Formats: sequence, C-alpha cells, structure tokens
Amino acid sequence: MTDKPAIELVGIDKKFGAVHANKDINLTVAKGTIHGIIGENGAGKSTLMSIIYGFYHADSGEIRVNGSPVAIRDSQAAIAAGIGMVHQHFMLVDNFTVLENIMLGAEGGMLLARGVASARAELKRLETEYGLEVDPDTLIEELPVGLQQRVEILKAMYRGAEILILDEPTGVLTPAEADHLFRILKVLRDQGKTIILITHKLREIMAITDTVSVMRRGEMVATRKTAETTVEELAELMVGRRVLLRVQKGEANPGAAVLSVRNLTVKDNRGVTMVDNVSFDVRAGEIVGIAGVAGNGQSELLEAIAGIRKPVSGEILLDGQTIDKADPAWLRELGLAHIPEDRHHMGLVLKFEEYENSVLGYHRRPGYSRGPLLDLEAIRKDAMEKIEKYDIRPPNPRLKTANFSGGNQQKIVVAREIERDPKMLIIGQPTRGVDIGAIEFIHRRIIEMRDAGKAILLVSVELDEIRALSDRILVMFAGHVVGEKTPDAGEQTLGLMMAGIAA
Amino acid sequence: MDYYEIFISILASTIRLSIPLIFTALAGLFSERAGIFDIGLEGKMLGSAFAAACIAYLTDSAWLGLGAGIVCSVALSLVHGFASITNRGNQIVSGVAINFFIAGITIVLGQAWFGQGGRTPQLSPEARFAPIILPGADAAHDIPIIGPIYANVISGNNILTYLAFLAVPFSWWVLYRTRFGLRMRAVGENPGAVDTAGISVAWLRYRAVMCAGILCGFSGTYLAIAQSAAFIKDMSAGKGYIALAALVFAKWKPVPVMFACLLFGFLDALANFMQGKQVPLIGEVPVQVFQALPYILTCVLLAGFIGVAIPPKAGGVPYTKER
Amino acid sequence: MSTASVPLPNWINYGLIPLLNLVVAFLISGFVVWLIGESPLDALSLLIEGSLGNGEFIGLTLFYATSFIFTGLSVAVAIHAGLFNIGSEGQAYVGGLGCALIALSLDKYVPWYVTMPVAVVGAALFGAIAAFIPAWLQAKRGSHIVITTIMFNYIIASLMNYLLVHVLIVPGKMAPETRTFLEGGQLPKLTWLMEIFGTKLGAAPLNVSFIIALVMCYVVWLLIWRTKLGFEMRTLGVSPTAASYAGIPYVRIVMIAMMLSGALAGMMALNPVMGASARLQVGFVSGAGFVGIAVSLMGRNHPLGIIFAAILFGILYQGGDWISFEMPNITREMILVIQGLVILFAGALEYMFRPAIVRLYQQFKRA
Amino acid sequence: ADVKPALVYGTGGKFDKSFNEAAYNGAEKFKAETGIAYRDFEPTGDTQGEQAIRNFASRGFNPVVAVSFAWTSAIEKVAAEFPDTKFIIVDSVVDKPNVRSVVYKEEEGSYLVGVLAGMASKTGKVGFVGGMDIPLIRKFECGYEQGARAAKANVEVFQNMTGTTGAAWNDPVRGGELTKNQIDQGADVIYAAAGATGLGVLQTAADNKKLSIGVDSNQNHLHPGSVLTSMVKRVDLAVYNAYTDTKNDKFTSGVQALGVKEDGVGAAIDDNNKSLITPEMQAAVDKAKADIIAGTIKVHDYTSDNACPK
Ligand SMILES: Nc1ncnc2c1ncn2[C@@H]1O[C@H](COP(=O)(O)OP(=O)(O)OP(=O)(O)O)[C@@H](O)[C@H]1O
Ligand SMILES: Nc1ncnc2c1ncn2[C@@H]1O[C@H](COP(=O)(O)OP(=O)(O)OP(=O)(O)O)[C@@H](O)[C@H]1O
Ligand SMILES: [Mg+2]
Ligand SMILES: [Mg+2]
Repeated sequence: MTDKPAIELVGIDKKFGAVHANKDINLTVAKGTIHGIIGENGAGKSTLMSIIYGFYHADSGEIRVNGSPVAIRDSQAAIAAGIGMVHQHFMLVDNFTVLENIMLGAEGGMLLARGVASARAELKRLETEYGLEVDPDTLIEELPVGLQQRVEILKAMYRGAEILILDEPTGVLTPAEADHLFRILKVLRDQGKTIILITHKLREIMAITDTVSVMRRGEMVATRKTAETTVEELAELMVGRRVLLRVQKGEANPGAAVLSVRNLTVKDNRGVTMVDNVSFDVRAGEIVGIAGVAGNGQSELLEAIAGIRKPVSGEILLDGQTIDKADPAWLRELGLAHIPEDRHHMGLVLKFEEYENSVLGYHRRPGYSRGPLLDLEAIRKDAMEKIEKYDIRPPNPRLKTANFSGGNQQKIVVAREIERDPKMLIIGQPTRGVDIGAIEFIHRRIIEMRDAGKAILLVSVELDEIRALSDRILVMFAGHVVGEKTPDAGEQTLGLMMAGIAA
Repeated sequence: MDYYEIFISILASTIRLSIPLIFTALAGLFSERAGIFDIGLEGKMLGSAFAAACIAYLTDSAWLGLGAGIVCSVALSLVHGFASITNRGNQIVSGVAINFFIAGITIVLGQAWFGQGGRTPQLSPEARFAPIILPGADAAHDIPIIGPIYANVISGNNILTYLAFLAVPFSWWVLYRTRFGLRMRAVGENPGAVDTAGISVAWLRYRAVMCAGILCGFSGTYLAIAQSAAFIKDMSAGKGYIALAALVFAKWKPVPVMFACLLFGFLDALANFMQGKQVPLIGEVPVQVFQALPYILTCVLLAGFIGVAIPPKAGGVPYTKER
Repeated sequence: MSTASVPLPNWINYGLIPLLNLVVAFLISGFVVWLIGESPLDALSLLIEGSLGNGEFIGLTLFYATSFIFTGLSVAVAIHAGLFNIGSEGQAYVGGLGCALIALSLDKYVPWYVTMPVAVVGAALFGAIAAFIPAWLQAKRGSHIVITTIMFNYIIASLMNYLLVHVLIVPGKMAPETRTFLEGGQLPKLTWLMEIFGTKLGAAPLNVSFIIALVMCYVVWLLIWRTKLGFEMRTLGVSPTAASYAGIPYVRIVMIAMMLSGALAGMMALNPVMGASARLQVGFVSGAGFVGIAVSLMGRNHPLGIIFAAILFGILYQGGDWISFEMPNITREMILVIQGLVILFAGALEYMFRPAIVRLYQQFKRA
Repeated sequence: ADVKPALVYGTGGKFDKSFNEAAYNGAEKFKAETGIAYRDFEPTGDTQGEQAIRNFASRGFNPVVAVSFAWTSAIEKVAAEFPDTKFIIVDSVVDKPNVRSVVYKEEEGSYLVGVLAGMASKTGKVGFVGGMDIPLIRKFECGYEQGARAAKANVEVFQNMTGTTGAAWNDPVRGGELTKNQIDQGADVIYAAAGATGLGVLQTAADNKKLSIGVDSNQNHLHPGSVLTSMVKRVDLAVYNAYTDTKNDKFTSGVQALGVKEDGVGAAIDDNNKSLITPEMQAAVDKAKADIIAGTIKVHDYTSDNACPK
C-alpha cells in the first residue's frame, strides 16, 4: 500500500524584505515517519515550518496535506488540517495556568466553565497515554523549560494533531530530557502520527529520524534516508564544503587568577535566585567554559560579572580588586571586555550606523572624544581599520547595523571587544546564528587571545563548542556550579551533570 | 448640619463624580488588557459626550443620545485600532492625536451648529437621564443611619449610575469567565500564543477596543446628559487621564478599578466640599490644593506605594510577525 | 511579502511620505470645513493670506513658530532618549514663572540685554525643575513618564494659578497676572529683520527669542549627534538593554534628558512672557506644549525638521486666527482639529502609505 | 458721525444666555433701530481677544466694544496703538483718553436679589456659586449677602467659587456639584454669578426643586417656577449706548458706573417668576430700590476695600 505523503511542499518561496528566507522549496514527508530537518542558523528552517503552520504566508508555492492541496491562511486552518507545532520560542502565556494555555483557542464554547471539565479529562488521557505529566493548575512562569515544552506538545495533541512539527526542541533540554522526548516521539510515530523535527545536532538526527532533509541559505539542498547517510556527509551538505569539526589549539599556559568569583548569588528580574552561591577562578592564559542547559543561571552569572546586574551577595574580584559597583563603563576601564549573548538587544544598537556600534561602551575613551564632543573622524577611521582586520562585509562604516548579516554583526561586536586589548574577556554564545566561516574565524581569535595571556570565560549552550575551546569546563545546573571537568570528559558525563544528576 | 449629614452629602457626591471614571477606567481595562494602550480615553469620552448631547437635543430622547455617544466612541476606537492594530503605529501618539482632534472638532461643530461658544443647547428633561427614586426612599429618610444612605446615596441616581456599578462585576465575569476574556487576557500578554492557537490577533484586539469604545460611550453620555444638561467644551477635563491612573493603581483588575475610581471621585467631592472651609490647625486651604490633589495622589501612588504594577506584557507593542 | 524593511531613498522617507501624510490631514480638515458649510478653498486661501499675506502676518506666524520650536525641541530631546514627554506644557508654564521673576526683579535696574541672559537661565532652570520630579519618578520608581507628565501639567496649572491669583496679582486688578515689565524686562522686536526683507513688522510680537530658538536648534543638533551625552541618550532611546550593556547610566541619562527637555520647554516662555505681553498671565502657554508633540513628530525629531514643522504650525495658528475672524462660523479650535489629524497621520499612521509607495518604487525601479 | 461698530465678546460664547447674550442683544437693538450692521467676534480662548480687537481697529471699525474684564490689557495696548479709534470696555477700567470704561454696581443689584432670596428661603440658608474667584465676583456675593441679611437678620449664606481660571465660567458640572453641596447643607435659594457655569447651578436647583437666581441676562425663563429672579446687568445698554453715542458724536471717555439708579442693574420680575414673588417680597424690593436710589441704603462695595462686612 502506497500511502499519500502527510505533507508535500511545492515551490515554497518566502522573502522578508531583502532576506530571501525560503527559495523554491520542495519537500515530501511520508506519513508515520519522523522527518528531520537540519541546517545552519538562519537557513530558513523555522520560516518554512511556520509557513506550514500558517504563521507566515508563503509568497508563492503550494502545501499539500495527505495528497490534497490546502490553503493554509492562518494557524486555524493548519490546526484544522491536523497540523500542530511546537515553536522554537514557546508560544505560551506566562501568567496563565497550564490548563488555560491548553484551552486557549480550543475552549469548547463561549463560556469557560463548560470547557474546563472536558479539558481536564482529555489532559488526563493524554498524560497516561504518552507519559506527558504536568500539573494543569500551575502557572507557566513557575515551570522549568522542559515542562513548558511538554505543555506545548500537549497543546498540539489536545487539538488532535496528526502532524507534529517540533522546532529545535532539544536546545533547552538536558541530554536525558531529550532522550525522554525522543521516546515520546517514537510512541507517537508508532501510533501513526507524522513528526517533523528541526535540529542542528547531527547526533540526534542519526538517533531518531527516519528521513533527513538539509537546508542551506534558504534552499533545500538534499533529502536522505537516515540509515543511508553519515554525519560527515550531512555536515558537508549543511555548510557546503568539508568542515573540520575540531578547533586547532595548543596547550594552555595558565598564570595567576585574573577573575575570582566568591559565593556569588544573583537574582533575576522576577526575584528568583538564578545564581546560587557560586565560586570559581579564571586565570590568565586559560579559557574556562561554562556548560549547561539554557536558563540555569549562566546568563545572570555573565551579567553580574559584566556589571549589568547587581548581585545579591558574594564578591567578584578582578586582578584582586573587588568589583563592588555594577557599572559596566568602569569595568571596561579596568580591562574587562564582554561579548554578550544577545547581540541584537545588547551588543549592538541595530538602528545605529556601524561606526557608532564600533565604539559602543568605549565612546568615552580619549581617542574617540574631545571634551564633550565625539571625534567622529577618529571613530570612523578606527571602525574602518576593524572592518578590514575582521573582514566585515560590506566594508562600509556608514551602513545601518541592521543591514549586516548575523555573522558580520557578531564580528562587529567581537572586533570592538577584542581590539581594546582587555585583560579579561567574558563571552556568551560567541557563535549563535553565525555561519561556519565566521565561526572558525571567531574561534581562532578567541584562542589567540588566550595564547596572548588573556583570561577568558566562555558560556555556550553548544556543548561541542565548549569542549572544543575550553581548557576547563564548569557545569551549571539550577544556579549551582555542579562540577568541573576537563574537555576530554565524555559527552555522557557532562550531559548527566547538566541534568543535575551527577557531579 | 451634623457630621453624618456631611458624610452622606460627600458620599453621594463621590458616587456622582466616580461614575464617568468607572466607565472610562473599565474601558481602559478592556483595551489595555488586550495590549492596546489607550491615552485617547479622554478624547473618546469627550467625543461621546458631544454626540450624546447633540442627538439627545435633536431627538429629545436620552436613549438615542446614549446610542449616539456609543457610536461616536466606538468609531474613535476603530480609528485608534486602525492606527495601532492594522498600521502598527505608536499607540500613545494615536491616542494623543484623537484627544486633540476631539478637543477641536467638538468646539468647531458645536459653535457652528449652535453658536453657544462650543456648548450645546440646554436639554429638556426628557432628553436626560433623570434620577430614579427607589421605592420607599422618602419614607426611609427618617430611619436613623441607613435611612439617609438609602434615600440620598443609593436612591436618586440615574440609570447610568446603576449601570456603572453593574458594569464592574460584568467586566470581571467577561474577563475571567468567558472565552473572549481568556483570549483577551492572553493577547495582552503574548499575542504570539494567541496567533498560533489559530485566533486572529487583530480581530481580537479590534473587539477589545470596541468594548472600550462602548464603555467610553457610557461615560461621555453620563457627563453630558445625566450629570449635566448639555455638552460643554472640554467637559471631560482630564477625567480620562485620571481613569487611566486609576487603572494602573488597580493593577488592571475590574473590582479594584471600581475602588480606585471611587477614591478619586471622593477626592474630587472633598475638594468641592472643603472649598472655603476652615481646616483645623491649618485654616483655609487654597482650593488649588484640592484641585491638584487627585493628580498629586496619582503620582504618589505611581511612585510605587502600591507595589509594582506590572502592566500587560505586550501592552503598547504593536504585534509584528515579520520585521 | 513584507515591505517594512525595504529601504527607500531619503527624499521619499523624509520628503514624500511626510508630505503625503500632511496632505491627507489637510484633506480631512477641508472636509470638516465643508461640513460646516464653508468653502475649503476659501479657507485655504484665507489661511495663507492670513499667515503670510504681509509683514505683520509673517511676524505673527514666526512669533508662534518661535514658541513651537522651543516646545518641539523639548519633545524631541526627550524622545531621543526614549522618553515621551507630554509635560512640555507645564514645564513651559513654570519656565514663565522663572523668567517673570527675573524680569520683575531686574527690569528697573538694567537694560534688556542684561536681563535676557539671566532670564534665559531662569526660564530654563525653572522648566528643568518642573521636569525633575517626573524624571525622578521614571528613573527611580518606574512610574510611566507619560502619565506622570500629564499629571504634572495639572499640578503645575494649580500651582501657577495659586501664585498668580494670590501672590503675583497686582492688588486691585481683576486679571490674575503680574504687573507689566518695564523696558528692561522686555525683549525687543525684530523690526530690523523684517526690514531686511522689505516689509514691516507692525504690531506683530516677533522678538529676539526667535533668534534664541534658532540658536537652540543648533545646540540641540550638536547635542544629539555630536556629543557623548547625545550618543548615550540615543543609545538609551533606541535600546535600553544595549545602553545598560554599554554602561550608560540609566538614571542619570533619564534625569538629564528630561531636565534638558524641561529647560527647552521653559525657554519657550521667553517668547510670550517677555517678548509679547510683557507680563506673566494665567494660562499663557495655551497649548504650545502640546503643539510641540506634533511639531516634533512632523519634523522627525530633527532640529531642521522641527523648524519647518514649527513654521507650518505657526502658519496654522496665525492663519487659523485669520480664518476664524473672517469666517465667524469656523472657530479657532479648527487648529486643534488639524493638529490632531497631523499627529494622527504623520505620527501614528506614518507608515500607512509606505507599502504602497514601496511597491510603486520597486515597479518604477524595475521599469 | 460715521459708525462702523464692532463687538468682541467674552469667552463664554455669543449665546450664553447670560453676559455675552446681553451684549449681543444691545448690538442687535442698535442694528434694528438704525439699520447699521456691526461685526462681532467670539474668542474661544483668553489669548485671542487682543488680536481680534486689533484686527477690528486696524480695519477701521469704530467704536470697538470689548465685553469682559479679560480684555483689559488688550484694550490698554490697542487703544494706545489706535488713538483715533474709540474703545469701550465693560466690567473693567482702562484709563486712556479714547476708552470708555463701563462698570456696574453689581453690589446694588445683588442686594436686591439678596432681599428676595432672604424672604423666599424657608430654611434660613441661602447659597451663592461664583465663577472665577476674582474681586468682581466677590462683589456680587457681598451685595447678595447684605441683601439677604437685610431681609432675614440671621440668614446663613454659603458661598463657593467654581475655579480660578477662565474655565470656571464654563464648568456647569462643577457648578451643579457645588450647588448640590449647598442644597445638602440646607440652602434652598442659590444665586449663580458664574457665566455658563450658572446654567449647571440653575439646572441642579430645578432638578432638586429648589430656587435659584440667574445673573446678567434675564434667566427667569430657563426653568420657570424654579428661577426666583435674575440679577440683570444691562450690558446691552453699554453696547447700545456706545454705538448710539458715537453715532451722535456724544462719545465720552472715562468711567461710567451704572447702578440701580441708572437702571444698570436690577432684579427681573416677569411672567415666568411672578408666581414665586409674593406681594410682600415685591414691596420689599421696591422699597430697597427706592432706598438705594435715595441713598438711605448704602450697599458696601467689596472692591473698595476687598472685604465684606459681616
Ligand atoms: N519575522 C521575520 N522577519 C524578518 N526576517 C526574518 C523573520 N524571521 C526570520 N527572518 C530571517 O529569515 C532567515 C531565516 O530565518 P529562520 O528563523 O527561518 O532560520 P532558522 O533556520 O530557523 O535558524 P535557527 O537555526 O537560528 O533557528 C534569517 O535570515 C532571519 O533573519
Ligand atoms: N461577581 C463578582 N463581583 C464582584 N467581585 C467579585 C465577583 N466575583 C469575585 N469577586 C471578587 O473580587 C475580587 C477582585 O476580583 P478581580 O477579578 O479584580 O481579581 P482576581 O480575579 O482575584 O485577579 P487575579 O486572579 O488575576 O489575581 C476577587 O477577590 C474576587 O474574588
Ligand atoms: Mg529556527
Ligand atoms: Mg482571577
């Protein structure tokens, strides 16, 4: 029996202004399979899935569900066609309960009272059937991300989804949680549901999918049976050339401690303790990596060290001097540079011209200003030098920063922070959303900094990146540093630590 | 006049002065809970007061006046919606624009049509909402303590007053017990969640601002044809802003909104009452102090003595999927 | 396809689109005029005749524009720091107190050119003080500046009222206003300026504060785009998180920006108080602070744009007076109507025509 | 002589049923009698008056009448600029050779209505709601209080002012609220001297079945049976006289103070309120009027010493 494919995409094309996110995409997903989609950041995976889900509209192209073309005007239509989606950024209302979130859009009547009881019953059924336990009356904001994701899956199941799209579901999960998720997905598949799974972790693709498609720069470049391909082939398809999966670096030569963190406790904006009594050192000439699942306090830790967030208690010492003021400008004076996790909201002002961003945070420095005035000529000359040195394209300091691509934007930040020759560099997610060429370049610069005797603290949710760059690895879980390892520690070991299971 | 009578008098005055605030603040509640800031409450109130007065004057019917007030206010809401929902414009700017437009157009049209310096002609009794004397009010007068309250505070108000107090639990019920309310609260917190649940964000928000329009229509109508007997230029006199402050003060919840509005109404009543009177120890306090009091109090309250008031998270931010 | 991020050339962004928005605002205003039963074309010609028809009218137009430049700059400076200051109205009112106190105390002793600089400082200082509390509430307590500045407009109105009715009023006079300043407290008129252009200023109160306003435009331009402070304000205005990352002190910048904004609003008082009526009157600001919002939006928060927008609004105000005088059916509040429409179309609906224009532009480029 | 009359109203609007309407009636009467048209202008804000006055003067209008003290400084200025034009200011004094200032002895008229109020009150409590808190309005209040006391020695007089800016003339809501307060405190006759705000006072009194007293124009017809009387102030005369005097070359500058004697102020009694006025009340008013004219009653003028005798 040849079943009709669950999903068929024909000639899907989508532009966001000047960005061509999807170029003439064709894709066939067979019913009852797990179909993986991989691709670098910005390849257009989420866009494509959002088009299937009716969140975006394709500029042209056709979507067929179970063989017949459907016009998916909005998510309502997608839901009606049996499509469910778990978004990369969760679509939950934080101050609603789990139940309210699940009912939203499927309330079962004008009044809530009637729907509530049946929703509870249905939830119970789903829970027992798939092992998706979650208390329906807790508020979303009180749930850990793993459970929030479960709510998203429940939402889709509650609406009777036959086709389930998961957009990078494991980015926020520990390896163990990811395994649990995969078990659920397999149960779903065995019951005849179709699953599209987006990820850029090749290991996961190999472990769970039946088929895999590769996207690159908006194009669908290949589709393979998982059993018939290899990690190396997929990597090459993804990037478009052969890649070295390891960074070249020599032995570290650590000196005296530059940064010392003592019993640091930090709370987030809601007053929740995110960093709990953490202590560690970073010495000159070494890279200390902080591994952990997103949301375990790494961001708050970085912000506290960078002076953006005031710690509740504890002490931070830079070169033996206590940093007791949360004042990033002053810390820069002391030689602390910071490449933030989020370049769009922190590292750059996207509306500014490139040269303005090339001095952001350093604009008060003597070379850049005269009295109260900025020395625009000096700033632009300086920006041009960095552009050349870092091969930032296009080489135009007067261009609006928003018009640079993600990798080049990241280079603007990296150039600015590294070129002031700091003694301490803290880095969050150095290569998020950056193409592979830029990744190699940025990694090289980081290693060079280390070899020049700088102290470097690196936070990344990409375990591979942490292992490739770090000389020592600290693992964070639930605000604590649960252990320290060397980079040759196995992925398994680190994964368990990230889940808070082993130390 | 004994203290109890003074108290009754101020209480009755408080109620009368709170009604437009309650309607307006509830209007703001619907709009802002759905994520649309509404500085234009002031203008909507003024516009509907004008429309209500004109139509009530022409038709000699208070109810038609109310209808006109609502239509006008809803129309303005739609303009605000068109700017801030469809065109993703700045919500504050749009609100400010509406306030200017209405402040001008009411006087321009009023003067052109009636020639009374922007006022509309005095209304006949049929064109107004008259006080309703509840059964037994006259008899109750002499019962100690509760008698005067029944006769002077509870009885003797017009229908809109009672509607305002009904609107409070009704709003609560809509917000927390209906599908529309659930979706509306959701869209003010995370429009993405609503969108991916297959609900149109724009239409939902349009419905919310229309609710705001309807409620504002009531408040304007109250001003023009229940509390007074004509439209007078600028008769909203900043009440829209006070209502907005009450909304913040009440942390965007219906029942607290009512109490906040009663508080501001009380301050106003007190200001009227205290005028020219001697305050023990201080002597005669200049009226300006009382006139400024609600505004000062608002600032004091906003300064955080009410705890942090967290507005709906998506408030003021136009919903854009595509950059 | 979304058109929002398609770049357009400057002449479209800063020329065509605002012009289009303005035209629509005027068309609707014309409709209102027609509704009243007057001819929109006649009204338009009266508007132009009444505002630019002779030296005196031009003088009046520029007199109004002077006030609007100050308040427009005031709003713009705050907007660049991400703050929507609706309190320029009240800040200008208090600024009037500042310069009136200076004028009242100096006018007997010194000539105007000595009084003026002191009065400029006085007006700016008082305006800045008026902005201080809302700024502090925003910076330290997180109270929304839009609401607090509106509240302060009312509070200030009550305060000024009290002062004028009970303290500054001339005993025995009915009107709550100060005594008339002597020569030493009056700003001279710009008769010579008009003479350069071969016309007569007549009774129009155009005075040296017009020059001060132009100077302030340059100062503001310098501040916003050429100084470290301006850079920090703009950073905060566009991206508060980037500002905190860059170590730009939020509290300090909010306070400074708001107080500068208040100071500029305060300086507006020089024009009506010392330049025109030579006394401090109740409610002398009469909406100029709010016009500043429209002017700033129209002028895209740039001093040059603000000058043009202020003159446009000067034309509206002076011409509007003339219309209301010549067409008794149309009251002066027609100005508010137009102002509201301009704010709506140039501000909240500024991008309404953009998608259509982008499409046209792309077709045109392809062709 | 040639007249090209012009009229600038106060900010309440032409048809305010009160002060401005009285001025309008004066101008209309002149027009009806002579067939000479006039131009008028209704400023809606305080800053507009000066320009209107100047516009009229510069276009050769003569005389220019400005009703309302709000135009005092405007007249001062413009009169100096146009020495050949004749200006008339009502309710204020401007000392210029080409300006006639018409003021009224409002205290006398208010005394008369005060007498009626005192006699009509059953509770022995009467009220007064003023517009903007200025000495002029205190003058109304003071005369009223004296009259009420003359009628009933131990009468209690409540008084409130609506506000302290021009907006106080245009705030019937607050006017009504203040009235309600006074009624709650026992007042059963309330005198409004508050421009358009007074409409709210009269309305509230009518709604609560109490008596009210109108001002400036005869407002008895607004709520027949509820408006006890009106303190008419003959602003129409000031306008009418200004025009006819100029026409007949009899224009005089300086101050004209119009009191009961000159028929400039008085208590209106007509068909609308006849039923409210008993013969005794009628007699008392007539007597008070005669006494004032004869000088046997001297009504204290608040503005003379900024104080009201208690
Ligand atoms: N809403 C949007 N508006 C404008 N451009 C967008 C939008 N969403 C995505 N893009 C752009 O479209 C391109 C594809 O983005 P998309 O999110 O589909 O990538 P992705 O493959 O899912 O990447 P990632 O692995 O980072 O999730 C990127 O260049 C992105 O900047
Ligand atoms: N029908 C009703 N009319 C008036 N008050 C009610 C009604 N039902 C409940 N209340 C009570 O009024 C109080 C305030 O209600 P409101 O809806 O403003 O807050 P809430 O529902 O408690 O808010 P939240 O749960 O979002 O914190 C609540 O404690 C509620 O129990
Ligand atoms: Mg993605
Ligand atoms: Mg609740």
